[in-house]
Amino acid sequence: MSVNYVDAILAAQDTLLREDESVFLYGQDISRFGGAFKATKGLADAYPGRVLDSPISEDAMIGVAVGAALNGMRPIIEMQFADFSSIAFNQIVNQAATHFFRTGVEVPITVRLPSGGTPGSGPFHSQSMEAIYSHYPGLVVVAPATVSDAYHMLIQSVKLDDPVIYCEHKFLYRWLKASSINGDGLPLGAARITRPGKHATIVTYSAMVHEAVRAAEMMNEESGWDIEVVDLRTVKPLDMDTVLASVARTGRLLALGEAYPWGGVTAEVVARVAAEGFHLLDAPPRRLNSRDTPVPYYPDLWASHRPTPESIRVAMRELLSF
Amino acid sequence: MSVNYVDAILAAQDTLLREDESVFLYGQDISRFGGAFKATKGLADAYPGRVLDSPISEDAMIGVAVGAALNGMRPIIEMQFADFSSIAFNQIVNQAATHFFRTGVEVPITVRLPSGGTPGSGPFHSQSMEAIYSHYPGLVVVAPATVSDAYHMLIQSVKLDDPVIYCEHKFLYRWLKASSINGDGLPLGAARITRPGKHATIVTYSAMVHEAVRAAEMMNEESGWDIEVVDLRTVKPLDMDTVLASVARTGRLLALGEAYPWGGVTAEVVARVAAEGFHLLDAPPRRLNSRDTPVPYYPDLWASHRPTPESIRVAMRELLSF
Amino acid sequence: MPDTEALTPRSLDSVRVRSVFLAMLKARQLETKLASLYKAGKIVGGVYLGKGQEAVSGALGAALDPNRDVFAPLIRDQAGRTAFGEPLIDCTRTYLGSVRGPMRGRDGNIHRGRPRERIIAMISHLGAEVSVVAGHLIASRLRGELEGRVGATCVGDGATSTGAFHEGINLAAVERLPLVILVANNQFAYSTPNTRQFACDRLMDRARGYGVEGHEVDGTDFLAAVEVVGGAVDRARAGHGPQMVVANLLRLTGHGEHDDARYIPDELRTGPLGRDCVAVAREQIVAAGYAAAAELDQWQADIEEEVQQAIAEAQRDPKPDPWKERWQALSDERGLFGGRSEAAEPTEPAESAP
Amino acid sequence: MPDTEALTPRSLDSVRVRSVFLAMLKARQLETKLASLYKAGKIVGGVYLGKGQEAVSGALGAALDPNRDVFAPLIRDQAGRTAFGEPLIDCTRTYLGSVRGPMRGRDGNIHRGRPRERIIAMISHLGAEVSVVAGHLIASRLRGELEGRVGATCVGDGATSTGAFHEGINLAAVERLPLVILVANNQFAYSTPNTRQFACDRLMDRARGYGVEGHEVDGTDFLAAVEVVGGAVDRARAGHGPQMVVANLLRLTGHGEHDDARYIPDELRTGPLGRDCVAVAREQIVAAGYAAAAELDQWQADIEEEVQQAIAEAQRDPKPDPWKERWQALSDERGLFGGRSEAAEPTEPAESAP
Ligand SMILES: Cc1ncc(C[n+]2csc(CCOP(=O)(O)OP(=O)(O)O)c2C)c(N)n1
Ligand SMILES: Cc1ncc(C[n+]2csc(CCOP(=O)(O)OP(=O)(O)O)c2C)c(N)n1
Ligand SMILES: [Mg+2]
Ligand SMILES: [Mg+2]
Repeated sequence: MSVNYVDAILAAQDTLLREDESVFLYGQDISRFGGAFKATKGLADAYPGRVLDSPISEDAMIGVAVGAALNGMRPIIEMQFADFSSIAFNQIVNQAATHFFRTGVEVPITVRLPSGGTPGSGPFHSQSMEAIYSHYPGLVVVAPATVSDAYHMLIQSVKLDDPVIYCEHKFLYRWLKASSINGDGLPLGAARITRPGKHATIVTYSAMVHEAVRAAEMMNEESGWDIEVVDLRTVKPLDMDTVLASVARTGRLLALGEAYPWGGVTAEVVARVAAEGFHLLDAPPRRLNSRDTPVPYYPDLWASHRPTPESIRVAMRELLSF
Repeated sequence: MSVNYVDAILAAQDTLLREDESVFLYGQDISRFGGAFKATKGLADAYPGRVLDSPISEDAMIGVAVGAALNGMRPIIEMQFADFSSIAFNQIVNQAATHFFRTGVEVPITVRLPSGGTPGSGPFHSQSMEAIYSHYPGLVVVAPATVSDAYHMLIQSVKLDDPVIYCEHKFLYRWLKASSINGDGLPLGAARITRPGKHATIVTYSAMVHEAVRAAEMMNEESGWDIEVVDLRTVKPLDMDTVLASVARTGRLLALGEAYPWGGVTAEVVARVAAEGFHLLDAPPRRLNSRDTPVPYYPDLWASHRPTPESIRVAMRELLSF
Repeated sequence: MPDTEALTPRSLDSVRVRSVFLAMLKARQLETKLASLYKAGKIVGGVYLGKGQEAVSGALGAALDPNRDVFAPLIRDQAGRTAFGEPLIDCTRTYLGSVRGPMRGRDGNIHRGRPRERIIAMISHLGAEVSVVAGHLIASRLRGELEGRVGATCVGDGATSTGAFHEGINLAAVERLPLVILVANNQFAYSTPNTRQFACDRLMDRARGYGVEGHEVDGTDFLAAVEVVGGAVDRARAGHGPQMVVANLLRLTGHGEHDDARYIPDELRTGPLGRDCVAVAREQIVAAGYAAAAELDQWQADIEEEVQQAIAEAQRDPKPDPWKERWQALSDERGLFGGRSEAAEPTEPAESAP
Repeated sequence: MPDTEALTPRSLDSVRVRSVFLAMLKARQLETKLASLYKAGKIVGGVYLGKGQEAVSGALGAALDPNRDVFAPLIRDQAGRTAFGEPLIDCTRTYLGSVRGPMRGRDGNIHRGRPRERIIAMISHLGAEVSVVAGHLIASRLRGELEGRVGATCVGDGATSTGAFHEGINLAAVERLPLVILVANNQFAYSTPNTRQFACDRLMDRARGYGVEGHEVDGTDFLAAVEVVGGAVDRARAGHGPQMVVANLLRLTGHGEHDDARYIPDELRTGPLGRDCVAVAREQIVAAGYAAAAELDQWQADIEEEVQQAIAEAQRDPKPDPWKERWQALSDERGLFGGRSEAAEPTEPAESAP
């Protein structure tokens, strides 16, 4: 028996609904239908009245979540695709994110964003929006890369008293499998060293963790390079302790992400390492992101819009040859 | 006779309306009323039918602009405050920004965002959203810091065939005056060295240019430091040539901005200097942004939420003492 | 479902009538002082008054039950807030930036609330509170506590053009929530007249399109306002689903106190919508015998005192000190980092509402 | 303004009737092939069909004038696109990622258009095109060219819940634009039934709330669809402002071809809304003598050929090559940098529509 990434998300919601009466689910087609990706399959029957179909009203969906949170609940909102959260942008960054600072009253909502590209999903069903939400004070933004993290981090997100943007990667849904869900006790906000190494550090998150590990394995086989891969897990706030400790060991940094290149996680990581760990760097830090265009539809274009093990290796070779 | 920053914006729109029949203005209260900040004062009478009041419908306002642009016009949209562009976020980043890449057809719209804080303006009338829009491929994002730039860059923005997010700083509207509007022939996309110096570089934009210059002058008087101030003018795309040339001369970099600290312009500048000009740096690059909270209402809080000449000098002293 | 479900005519409850008028007087008095403080430069940012809208706003606040209902007032709801039980000093403290106010200087003017006491603290973005109140009610329903509860919010004519308003009211209708939406049609959104805001004959025509009950009232007619708004709250409470009340009136001041409102034509000001609902109320109350003129004069004097005190106290209050401020937008950073950060929230606790 | 402005009954123009049906047949045939290609793994991403909605969609496309009107089709508008003049090969090229198609592999399936020829290329976000068409019409008005022009767009029942839809139609009403909005109420938004989407008795009730003329039609009744939709376009063109047409019907397939639509109850499928408008049309056309059965059979055969060719050609077309692609989201980077970048757009020019 194996469990995949989307199963873990389903299981986490099952656990949360079972253990906490204040949890409920709200989103488009999530009730009897089980959601566009089946991440809520069976929950409507198991928890009658607690898994609600919403109209196509993303702005109001987040408003509902905030109102319910102010009235003692811990709603989980499923956006059908991360891209459609652009409609809810105002409610997320201005209503939910500012509320605690303004009033001292917490807004424990979790917004699930099916993120990232898959072949053929095109410009409006492929976006990675973590940079957008991370920019705003008052939000926690997480992006699990493993089956177990998908489970535990969703549970931790819902338990947190602050609004959490939970970025789940659609490419990992069924592609990523584990034999079971394990816990390693890491809290939200802590990064993980996915692959220890000594010659250089790749700092990344979400689906790109797997591309980084693949590139690292290839480089190890090809030429004996030993690359460390750090999985940020939480992109806001960043676990700079783990990142800096890794760069201290390796002296070399590649920040890797699937999102658009201007700003974002890779810029923040590189800027902070440059500022806080300048003396640790033996070479200029590098970044690798998607190309600076919308995400294209055609699978071949899509595949080379985002970083690949090949483009990661090119970047790493330049980093290592410095 | 002197001309202030908001007069320059008014004058630019006057020029554009006069010289180009395809220009029209659309926004809330901009017609007879002349806009919340009087940036369109008198234009409705001077150009009958070409300065239109919109309903309170930011999403539709940008939709209208895109549709009109596809039908041969060059609309200028006034958001009443940058903060309300959060409602138009989807139309800006998904409709306008992607259109040229998807179809090969240009969308020459200009969105004016009255940006930045003023005393008492609070969490929802003070935001600086340049980082949000810069993240998205397909947008040009500008942020003039001077009266003349406010004029010329608005004209250049409207002439550009791509969507431009024009961030105008509300604090500068009436505070910043010039004897007349001068041109220095700089195109969009080019940064300017506002204050030449040799010991360190402050890279900044918009209202912070003036705080940086003030800090630099103080440091010069106090202790003879000679600080170079680079005004980015356009934040996407960045003029890295000018930035790197300055850092090459000074060896030290502070990236300064009024926006929220996670990601954004300062992260992008530092990350790119670290990557592209690592060897030019004699000290770790630094960043100074607003605090990581919503912009507070009370003037004393507001004043210390954003960088000040004092906090800039503290950062610079640390930078110089490295 | 008829748009204009006739509200059962009834002789209005005297306690209700008096409480609405008391809130109106307090609001009018307080706001007059706020305007002076603004002109004297004592308040920065802006001052936004409900002058001319006190009757409907107060009628709504008084019809709600502060012990169980949820209320999201908007820009021009000083009267409604007061009637609902928000202490006057919440207003003055917020305008003056006191750390003892509910917003502790972090937010100002009308952007205040006491979410724990079910007064939502509005954000500026118009229309955004409709769905928040809906969510609050859904939470009550999920816990089986919705019976007998009502949620209410106010919007202006301009806010009806927002997508947020539309999504919120539609969703409330789908869920058949006990939500009362009071649309104060004061003919203008800032400077923009109704003719540039919507094209239907009457905003009330929207109700049928959402499948909610609609009511229309002359907002300058005090007794009608108390009756129609109160009736809508009663119907929501009784399980008839969302209620949309459109009140026609005029804002008797600028959009904010910086605005001379020259764009409002004289015909409107001197016409029936230009009547001052406070003056109308006084006449109606005295005429119908709800209170004697002398008693109302006494109220006025007492209020003067109360308002003066709310201002004086807020002025004396400590103001936020950037050096002592906890610059932290997350509540839970401690939990997130296993104790690395330890500041507690808030530094200076806000006093709670009585 | 009456909601159900009676359209002048008239005997339908034979050319129009025939052209609508021809487009319907082409759409049905093409989409049937697309579904097969999807099942065979030849199309990635998804396939979204208009099966069951061809009558109203085709009626709209045929009522528009491709030489001056602007059209923003949505998910289920293959028939409308075809009737408006979009060549079939635009569809197959977009689904198959040909660089010769209007989207050149950069966008897929239904996200296509020819903005220069006034076919708007929809984004996925529902409701977003309403204001775009409004803006297009405003531009024509500003140039004094609006007279006689119409803009049209389609939405589903689900899209009426979006703020974008609301803001767009309201704005169009304020501007009194010649905009036709066709609401195809196929009873479901993906799996979500009308009962979870809106609470009004009929979506048509929204029209009055926006101050626009409303029309309702049985979307399975071909001749009624041609008449009502055509009539709405005529009224818009004649200066009666925005027109909202609500067509009741059923989607006769899944949301996309990945979806078995089990959530649609059998009663609906076998009830009057489950009628296949293409079959109904054929019967009506033959019965009324617009064409003989044999002629229609010949059309069917000719279309088969045409569709096969559109697919074969798109399959043979070059596909995008990441190495040759101009990875550039700005058109004007040259202007911006005074010539530093020099790539021209596009690398391989799309063929233009006939
Ligand atoms: C989404 C949004 N856009 C713009 C504004 C700026 N704004 C503040 S109040 C106002 C006018 C509101 O008019 P209305 O809703 O009629 O309320 P009134 O002020 O008349 O009470 C505007 C445009 C805003 N607050 N929110
Ligand atoms: C704003 C937005 N939210 C969610 C989606 C995802 N989505 C795509 S189609 C669809 C259902 C649309 O239903 P309807 O408008 O009735 O059109 P139909 O598919 O029935 O033709 C949904 C929810 C979207 N495209 N846009
Ligand atoms: Mg108003
Ligand atoms: Mg539908």
